[in-house]
Amino acid sequence: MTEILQYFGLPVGISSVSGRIDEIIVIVHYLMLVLFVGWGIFFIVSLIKFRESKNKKANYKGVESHYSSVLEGAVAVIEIVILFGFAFPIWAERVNDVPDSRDAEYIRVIAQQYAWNIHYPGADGIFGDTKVELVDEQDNPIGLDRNSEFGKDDFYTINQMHIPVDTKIRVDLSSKDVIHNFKLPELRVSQDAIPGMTIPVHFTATSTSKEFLETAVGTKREGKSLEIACAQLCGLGHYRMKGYLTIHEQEDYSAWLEEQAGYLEEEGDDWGDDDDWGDDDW
Amino acid sequence: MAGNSKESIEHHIKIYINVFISLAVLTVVTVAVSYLEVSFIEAFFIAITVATIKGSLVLCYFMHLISERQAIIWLLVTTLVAFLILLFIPLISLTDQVGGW
Amino acid sequence: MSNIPYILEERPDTGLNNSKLGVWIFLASEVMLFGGLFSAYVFLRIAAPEGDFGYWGSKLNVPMATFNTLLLITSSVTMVMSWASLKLEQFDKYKMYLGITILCGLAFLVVKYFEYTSKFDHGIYPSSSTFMGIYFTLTGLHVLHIIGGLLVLIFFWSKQSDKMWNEDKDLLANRIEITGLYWHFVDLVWIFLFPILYLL
Amino acid sequence: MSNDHHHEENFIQKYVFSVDHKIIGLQYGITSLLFLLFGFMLMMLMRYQIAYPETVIPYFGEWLFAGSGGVMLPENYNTLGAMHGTIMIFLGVVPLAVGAFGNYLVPLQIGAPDMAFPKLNAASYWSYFVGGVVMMASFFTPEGAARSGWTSYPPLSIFESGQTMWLLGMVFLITSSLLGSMNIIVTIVQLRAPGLTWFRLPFFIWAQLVTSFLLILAFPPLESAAILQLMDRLVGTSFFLPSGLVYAGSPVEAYGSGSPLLWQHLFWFLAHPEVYVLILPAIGIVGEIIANNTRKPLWGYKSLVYAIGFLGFMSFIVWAHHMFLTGMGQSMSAFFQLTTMIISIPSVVVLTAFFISLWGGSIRFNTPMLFALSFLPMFGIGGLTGLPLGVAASDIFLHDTYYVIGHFHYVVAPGTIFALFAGIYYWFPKVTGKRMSETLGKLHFWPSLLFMNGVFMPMFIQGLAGLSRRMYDGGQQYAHASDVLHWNEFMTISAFCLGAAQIPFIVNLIISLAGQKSDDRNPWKSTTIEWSAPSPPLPHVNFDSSVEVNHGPYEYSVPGQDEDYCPQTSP
Repeated sequence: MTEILQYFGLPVGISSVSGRIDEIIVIVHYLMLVLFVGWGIFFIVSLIKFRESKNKKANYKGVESHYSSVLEGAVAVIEIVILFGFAFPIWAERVNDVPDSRDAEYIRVIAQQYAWNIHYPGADGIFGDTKVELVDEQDNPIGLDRNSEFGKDDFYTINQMHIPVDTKIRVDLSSKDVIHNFKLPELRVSQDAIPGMTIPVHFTATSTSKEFLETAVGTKREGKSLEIACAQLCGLGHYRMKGYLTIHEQEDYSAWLEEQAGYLEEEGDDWGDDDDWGDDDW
Repeated sequence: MAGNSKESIEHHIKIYINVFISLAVLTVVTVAVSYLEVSFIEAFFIAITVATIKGSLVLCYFMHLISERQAIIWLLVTTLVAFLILLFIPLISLTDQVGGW
Repeated sequence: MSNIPYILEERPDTGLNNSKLGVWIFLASEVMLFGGLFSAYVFLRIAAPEGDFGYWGSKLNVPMATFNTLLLITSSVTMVMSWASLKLEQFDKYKMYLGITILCGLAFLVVKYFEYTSKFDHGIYPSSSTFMGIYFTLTGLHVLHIIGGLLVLIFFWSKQSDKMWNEDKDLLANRIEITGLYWHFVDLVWIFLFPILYLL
Repeated sequence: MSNDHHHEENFIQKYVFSVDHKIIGLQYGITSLLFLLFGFMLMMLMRYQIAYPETVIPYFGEWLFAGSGGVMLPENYNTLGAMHGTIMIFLGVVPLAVGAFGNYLVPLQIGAPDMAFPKLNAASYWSYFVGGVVMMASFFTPEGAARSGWTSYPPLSIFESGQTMWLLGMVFLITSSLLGSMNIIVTIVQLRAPGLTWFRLPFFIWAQLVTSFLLILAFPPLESAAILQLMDRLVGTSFFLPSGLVYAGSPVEAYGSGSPLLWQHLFWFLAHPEVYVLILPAIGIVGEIIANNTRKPLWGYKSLVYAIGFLGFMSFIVWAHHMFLTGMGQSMSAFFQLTTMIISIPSVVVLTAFFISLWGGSIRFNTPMLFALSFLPMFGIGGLTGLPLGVAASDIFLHDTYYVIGHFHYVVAPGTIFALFAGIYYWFPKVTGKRMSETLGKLHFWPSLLFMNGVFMPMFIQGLAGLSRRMYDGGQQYAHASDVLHWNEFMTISAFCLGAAQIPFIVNLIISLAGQKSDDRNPWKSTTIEWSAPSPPLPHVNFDSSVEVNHGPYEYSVPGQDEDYCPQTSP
């Protein structure tokens, strides 16, 4: 039943929650449609039936039955069902069932004006310390302390997020400067990145980028892969604050991780090669 | 307010003096308590209670709320409700926040 | 405009005159104005590291603030006495009590001035800590209210009041009652500001 | 009603610094209509940029954006966005709905000679005027006007330029609203004509009363928030800044424990009731016009009154549904979803009552009625599309997309603004003693209806595609937007046509003003009290005979009477 909204622009959903979120969007739209069509029919019939030329004298009392209260009651009941049956459980799962690092691929995302810094913990699975004093927009945008206990094998990318398919992903979201919003439209993930706070987001992708691209063949979207969008006004470059999301098969993901670890050994702290700043026009 | 005759005003003046003395005493009390070694929670409740009593005295007697019309009382109750909403909902949101500060 | 009803006399079904209802509505909005700042204070206090507010709060001068509290309470009682004197048709007493009210208000400002400058002398500014920020904001807004009130009080203490007294005694009494409500409200705000800023 | 204190007034006293509620109402009306037009023009520039990103804007570009050869820059776009919102809401719709309609009609509809505090009334207008001047002046300062959105979320609003003037302007606008609404409440409570009991009040008066209470209680916290933000910007406090931030490559000095969320709470504590401030006067106007043009009482008058009272109260406890994505936990989100769903019920009650009012009527289709009728389905769309945004789970996807823009514009533009147009057409004969042209009115209505939907309907499609709002290039960067971007051109053309559709209205105003005056006090054969006054009502006293009320507000087509209406003042 969610396909109907895809005619109205909703992108194909490829995460474990997208089905349920689409479902609730559709249900609410059906409720809206029923109400609107109901009102609309009543409206048009009234206008035609009681136009001045046809009905010279108005009826002082008008409608005397109180079926409208039934309508209002019905709307209330449906809304309660939507809330308790669908909305609350989805939200509970979203905020309460955050997996910890053993159960999930653990990634940090640090938003800053017009770029997404993706911080991976490396082989030890634990993030090294980050410090404001170490922040250097050129060489160390997240202020990673290489000398801290777990910091040696950490690596980060800019605007390039890689995740494995069918695996729980936990993203700890924070921001360096202003409020951003980390949005993965196709995965139905969206969360504000608020300065001073670290907010966990979790999701599981259900198809790889490659599989997703195949669904887009023949549409206007053909050849355009997944992206990280910023969905909160964050300044002048808000419109071009775009990251790229690649969903790999598990083995490809492991290979990618190894490749990154390899760069770390070769080049030390220099990560310039892997940066992708999108349309680089500044 | 009701009763603006000479006698009632003179009666009021006595009340004003008494209220003034109570306010002064309560001020001294609340300052004295703050020098005692009490826990923050206790100090908080004492201070807020004393302030509420003082505030009520000013409201009821100086501002004549005690003999004021229903309409004014309702207006203030509505305002108080709005104020409590404004005070507590952001606070509760602090305790129900995903992720740390 | 002379044709507007219930400027002084009470409307029978509501039991109020216009200006009294008006000033209470105004005070309701003032409650929400300070309410927003109180809410911010509590929010920031809870979000702050433990003891931070208490530490900075201990830098404030409690004796000075206590004295200020007493000044405002005194000004409040003299305010209401000046209104009662008008009702008793004792115009000289009215002027005396109103004069004391004004003096207390001015003294409050002087004490506040010394409080502020001693903070600045010690290098403490609104930007020194969250507590100091909210302290200066709350007391600053309160001081603005005192200044506004004083201007009105001085107006009603000036020659203008003699003129009003001769022309329309009820109007003057009504104006003083309204001004009094505002002045008591400013006192009321201070009654809550004093413990939360200085004592806790 | 003697007027012995009045000596001859010169032009300035009479028309500029007037204390007559009618003149002040007209001042409000003219100023706010000009602001609406101006805000609309800002929007047209933005829509041009969205449809044809980074191209030279024809005719005006070289003049407006000289520094960039006629191409709009991101800072221009963000400024236009923030100022469009601010101007439309705080300088356009609220002053028109509350300042102009409230001021002009409230005393007339309750049979009062003026507002309770005429001088405060003038002060309210001039405070609004100063606020407007400050906002306008901010365009010409070196910093430029605000560019952090009308919501002014910190920390962006603290770092970005132009915000200080915005905050100062807001302080004036808030003061103006407070004075105005205080005046309206006292007027309604105190100055009702003899016999005008609470449940004989026209529905419009109830709407104004609830609106004024919302303004009184909800606006001051924004004023305190504005003061805090000013402190952050000017004095160096950090109420809204946490520690450890790095802005543009250098660490931000902040002593920590400030929170951007504090602003959002204080802001939305105002801004959600503000939505009802925008819509309630409109509902009031529509109720009046529907009762008059169906020639029958408003259906469920009492339940309508209770519904808007309940709406007003509930509007104070739904605000955090704007903040679902700020990391809100389960109980908070459940509470706010529940209150949001509860508040939808009285809205359904109001809309349903209006629809049922049509049944059994003798419906006349004049211009005010057309606007009022179209309000119903348009507001219906606006209200209904609020549902998926109020449910947190669907809001995850729709938050901050064009879906939101479509939703609230349906409420405010074809909703409120259509109702305000209806009001202008309806009460114009009372204000001037002249009628507006029906032909031009219909020429205004039908294209407006068409193009309004042309502008806003595609926004739902774009929103469902996940396209974010506030994008300088309209979202061209993003892959997920590629399916829906082609709508932009259509919407932009609709917007320009919508602009053109307002020309008949302006022409109509001018032609009608120059037209013949009629002696008919009550051209619509209406029941409410304002129609028993001369047109225009007498300066400072309004009525030429004493007003006494004997009937309810909507005694149309009373069985057994010859006339199909029975004025409230008739014996």
